[in-house]
Amino acid sequence: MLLRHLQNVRREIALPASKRAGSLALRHVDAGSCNGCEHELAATANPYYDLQRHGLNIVASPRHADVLLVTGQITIRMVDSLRRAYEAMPEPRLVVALGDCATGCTMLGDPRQLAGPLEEILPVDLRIPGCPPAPQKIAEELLGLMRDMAEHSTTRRAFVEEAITPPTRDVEAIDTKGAKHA
Amino acid sequence: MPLHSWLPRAHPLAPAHISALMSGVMIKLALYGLVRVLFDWLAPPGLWVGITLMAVGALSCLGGVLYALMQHELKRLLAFHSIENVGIVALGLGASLVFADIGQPRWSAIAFAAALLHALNHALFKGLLFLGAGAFAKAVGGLELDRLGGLLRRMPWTGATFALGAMAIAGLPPLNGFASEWLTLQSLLHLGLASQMGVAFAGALATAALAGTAALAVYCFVKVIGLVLLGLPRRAECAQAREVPVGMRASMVFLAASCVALGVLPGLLVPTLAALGPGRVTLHEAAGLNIPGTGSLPTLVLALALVALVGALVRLARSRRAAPAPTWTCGQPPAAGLQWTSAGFTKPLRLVLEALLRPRRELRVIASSGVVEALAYQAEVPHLFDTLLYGPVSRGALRGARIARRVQSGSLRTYLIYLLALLGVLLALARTGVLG
Amino acid sequence: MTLATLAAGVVQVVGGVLGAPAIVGLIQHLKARLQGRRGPSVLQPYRELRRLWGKSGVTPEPHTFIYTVAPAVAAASTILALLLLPIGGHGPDWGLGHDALVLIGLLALARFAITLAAWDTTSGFALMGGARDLMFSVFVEGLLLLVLVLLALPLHSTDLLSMSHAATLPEVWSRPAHWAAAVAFCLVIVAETGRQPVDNPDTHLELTMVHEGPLLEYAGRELAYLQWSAAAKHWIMLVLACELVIPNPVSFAAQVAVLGGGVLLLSVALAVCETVQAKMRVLRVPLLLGSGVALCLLGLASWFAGGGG
Amino acid sequence: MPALKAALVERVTAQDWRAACERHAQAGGRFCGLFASRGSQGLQANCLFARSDQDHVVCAHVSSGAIDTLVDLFAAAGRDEREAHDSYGLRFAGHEPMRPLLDHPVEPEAWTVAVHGHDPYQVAVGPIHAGVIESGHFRFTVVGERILHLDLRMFYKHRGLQTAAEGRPLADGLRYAQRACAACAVTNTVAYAQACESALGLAPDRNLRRARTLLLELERLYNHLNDVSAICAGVGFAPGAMAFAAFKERAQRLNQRLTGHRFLFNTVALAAGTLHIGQGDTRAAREELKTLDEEQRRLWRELQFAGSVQDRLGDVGRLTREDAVRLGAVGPSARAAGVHQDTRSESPRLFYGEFVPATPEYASGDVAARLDIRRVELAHTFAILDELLTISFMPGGVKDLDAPPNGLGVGRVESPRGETVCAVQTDGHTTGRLHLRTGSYANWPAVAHAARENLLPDFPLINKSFELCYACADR
Repeated sequence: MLLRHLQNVRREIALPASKRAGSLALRHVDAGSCNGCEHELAATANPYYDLQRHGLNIVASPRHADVLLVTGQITIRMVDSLRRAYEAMPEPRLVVALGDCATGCTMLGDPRQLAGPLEEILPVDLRIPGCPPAPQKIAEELLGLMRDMAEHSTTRRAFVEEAITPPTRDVEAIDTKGAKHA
Repeated sequence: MPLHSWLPRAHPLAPAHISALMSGVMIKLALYGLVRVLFDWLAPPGLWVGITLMAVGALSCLGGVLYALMQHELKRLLAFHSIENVGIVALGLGASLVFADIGQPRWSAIAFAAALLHALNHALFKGLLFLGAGAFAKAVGGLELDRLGGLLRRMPWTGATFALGAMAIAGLPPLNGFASEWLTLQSLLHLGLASQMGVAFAGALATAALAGTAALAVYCFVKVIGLVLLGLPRRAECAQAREVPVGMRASMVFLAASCVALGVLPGLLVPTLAALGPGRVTLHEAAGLNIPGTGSLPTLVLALALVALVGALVRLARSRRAAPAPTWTCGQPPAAGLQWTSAGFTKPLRLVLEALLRPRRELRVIASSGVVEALAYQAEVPHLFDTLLYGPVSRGALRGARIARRVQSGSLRTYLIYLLALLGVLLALARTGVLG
Repeated sequence: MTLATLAAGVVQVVGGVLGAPAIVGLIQHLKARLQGRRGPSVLQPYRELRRLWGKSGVTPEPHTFIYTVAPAVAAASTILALLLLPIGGHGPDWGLGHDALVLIGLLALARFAITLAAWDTTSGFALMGGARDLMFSVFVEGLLLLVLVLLALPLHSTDLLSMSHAATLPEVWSRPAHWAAAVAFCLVIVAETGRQPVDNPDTHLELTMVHEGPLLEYAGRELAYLQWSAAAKHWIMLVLACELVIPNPVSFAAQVAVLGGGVLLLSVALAVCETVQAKMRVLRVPLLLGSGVALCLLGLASWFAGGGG
Repeated sequence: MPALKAALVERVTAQDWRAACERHAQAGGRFCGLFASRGSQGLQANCLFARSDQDHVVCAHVSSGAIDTLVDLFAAAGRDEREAHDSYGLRFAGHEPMRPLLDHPVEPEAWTVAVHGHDPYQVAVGPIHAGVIESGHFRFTVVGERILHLDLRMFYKHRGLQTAAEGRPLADGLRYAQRACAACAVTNTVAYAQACESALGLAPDRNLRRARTLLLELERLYNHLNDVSAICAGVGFAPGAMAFAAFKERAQRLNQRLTGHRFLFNTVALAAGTLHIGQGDTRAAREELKTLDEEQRRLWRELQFAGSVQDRLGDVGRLTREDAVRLGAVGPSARAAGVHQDTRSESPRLFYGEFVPATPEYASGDVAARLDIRRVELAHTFAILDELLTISFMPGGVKDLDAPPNGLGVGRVESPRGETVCAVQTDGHTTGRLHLRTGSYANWPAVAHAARENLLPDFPLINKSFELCYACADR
């Protein structure tokens, strides 16, 4: 009965097969979002979008990931963890800013608690705007990223680049930066 | 098994090389006595003796490894493994007797050879492990498992040979423990194929017990290697540990080499051992073990293939590596307080076997004014034979009459009944075997 | 060496080394379909392996050579285990023999290497998964040996080739002992391949992991080894089921056909089973396996009741 | 349904603070949060009590920087006091040890409960979790699989929204309240709007009350569907998870059609209504909700008969009624433990009529009960929505309440996770202090308590059965 219901759901939605499936492993970090981007990112797994059919998977460890998906305004309490996640990833590694907060369009909050926009902390390769971006939009953008990586393997941050040391800044400096943005 | 209680207590007290001797020789002396009595003087001793020996063996190998798993002190843990291994030897000897009785002299000889080979192997790897333990004790002081760690980097020789010994005792291919356990398992398995129902049941149960024992031994030595050799040092002495002198290292390397040699070439020894057995059967001599009725164990090829493949795969995987980064801990800075303890690693099993092991645990909340200040946790796995058998007896000697009330109240009783019932079942099985 | 043996060797290598990921892909795809999704293609695991092959490794701290060697040991022992498998009742002698216990020993070695690597990096989640895996293995190995006893009964041999031959005997299905072994072996398959209800291969939650836990610290090619090994374990278990448990025709070609069909069918069964069942509580799993032990003993009793001895 | 009254403010001295709070509790007041604020005369401690007829606020000026603790009277005050201590430097005499909440010291001793003994060690999870989960840190003290104690470290997502709102026009505050959490955006903004309106002596008219009720129930609908999906995923039952995820998607698409936003953003305004839904749209929405309701009812039967699912739920993560009351748990989790409280039944500013709180079949307080309460509440929500959507929606407004503006307003709204309390101190037409205590904030201690003595692999399930937001607890 439940399975039959799901078969009906599948037939109703009738998603087309993925034209050019590939393989891309995503790791999500919530650096201070309002939970909206998380809900929409999780929604990309439901039968209406089924991101998995393109070979896009959310993985359990940054060690397994190609892409770091960052959501939210970067808070001072999350900035170190965010850097650790990036450092834990094998190369090549990309950073995607998901949603208006992460892309730096919204700075709402107490500047003393925020560490500044994502691009000042990690090199951002793709920005997905929206508050929050719709699942369809997320799916399209990530799919585009995967195809770009497959087509121009040169645009990958290549092996040869030695381990990227993220810019180190102390908390005081971040505070004043944050204040400017607010 | 029930008479072993002195062993785990004696081992930690004795110095390492004495321990090595104790497990290597003293236990073997007892076994020698047993073999003499059963195979020479009483021969043929009858089916029930073989079955009983197997029952005792199964009980002591499962019990030994189970309690070994719960230990916190390295030498005590190794001592419990001696009980386990003697149990395995007893299983082999028992199987040999049973085979002799049901008219399969060939398998009787193989089982006998298996038992002797395992006894020899045990002397080698247990000696190696005790020497290693001694080296660690010398380097860092204590052998509390939860207070060691990270010693493989500081003591590469001792560490590597100790790890090898652990692999051998855990019965992993291509080392000697695997060869003798394979032989023993094959004999028990073929006992399970016997045409007498009682014998077949005994064989099948013993096979399952030994398989479980082998898996438990792997579990246990993953824990031991992990706690002692790997991870971060858990106290300052471990971080500054020094490798032991060459003499000690040499003896360990020698024992380790013997473990490898006997693992790779057991076939050179097994026919000789089999010829010593009751049937005086001669087996075909080869590097590996090629026994009809099995798929054969070509130890040499297996070992070579493993080494070659591992080497090739490691080479292939040697790609560029990202910059060193601490172990991923969900974005937290790594901290020593997060290292696992011995009890933690074995907890899943302890929870599963709660009814059997009867761990005692207690959690107290220390709170005043509505804020929880601290919690206090206490737990231990009592040694059933101590608490159920020797405890009451010694207490009984002191307190006479009160013991009757003790035994009647509470859970002790149920467990005595379980043990008695188990014994009864085994005896019944043996009887049906006799009749069948 | 006969033609059949040669062909069996080819299937061993090609099916095991190259075909195994397709089983995982098929299960993944079917599960997605059953869940109302379109799902990834059957070939997805290959794409993932290729992606991992192109990635760099990582250097966790602390680690020793054990971390580096463990994936290779796991993959190597899995490869050797592949070569022991009978295919259609045949199998070339690679010099490794065809012993059932050697196969189990090799799988134990792989497990040992992976769980030991968990201690090496001190990753708590790896240890958690490792501890659970080892706990299950105690019961799985006991059960597996009992199944082997039952399967070895007809021809009195633990040689996988003769056990496979026993499955071609005409009276195989009329023996309750064989039925008991078949059911118990299903439990072994589920436990060994890390499928629901024993383990949830799709989980992203570290706290609930069993088999995925020890993989968390690996990246790049080493991770590819481990993922391949996990896939190859599916192949090993399913081939064993087809060769030893499913009644087989006598001719080699027909047996290979049964093997192919059987692997497909069992993959479908695994996918369906995993979809309709929730994961079990971790501590209930030994109970499940224990019921398999009881079943095996009943099977053994039935063997004697039927005068099979 | 109580009559509409503005909150009653009682100002006491620091010495009388504790006695006054005790008096309120004895008079039947339900403790609903405590917060510090900085007024013209220095630090001020404020404690909120809900009574059946009216909200009460006890305010005390703190001149010495310290005030008596309430933590032994109300365990739920513990977190509030820690936050007040960290963000305002207010000290609480008798609250020992005062563990930091906002501050994140490195040493675990500083913020976790010490567990003495040989075997226990800690397992740390987060702040970055595997999967798509918000950031928060769980420090389990365990022996192997068994959880002895759980310490939560939150505020990783603390964006300082409350302090950022200070000094800005009252209408601006809506943005901050909305941004606190997307999944509770309507609840938070309605609570904020109610607080402001209460402080200004205004009351919503019928249209506005209807519109806000509709939005709140739409929010509850997609959240509850999401929670069911999450619980199914927690036990590894993918078909259930996917089916309910699809329902949630449909509910969110309905939100989009009715209000132009999947999360109902920017639908609540201060002292005014913006929602305009014509007859045709309401009819279509009713139809859609009807089919959704029928389908989800059918699937509930499936869930109840799926033995392997039910097997996982019983007796896991149990929260007793006493603990729920003591820890100040609210919402579905408290009702699943047998606490008969739902703010919807005491919301004169909304359109709930004679609402009766839902009760589960067995108020056993475990995961099974928390799943079941959602089934019951979903039925209520569908019924309320159906009723509301029979007529079209016109923008509403406010009318004057015959109470003078008193500078402090309280709004209480039932969110999908429990009672959200918003207190606003006005400073003319700007915000003086915004305090938002959401249902999630109140429930987190209950999660930590319910996790005790359970197995580690069951924790994700327990956590998901509460399904709290981190964002609205951290703000």
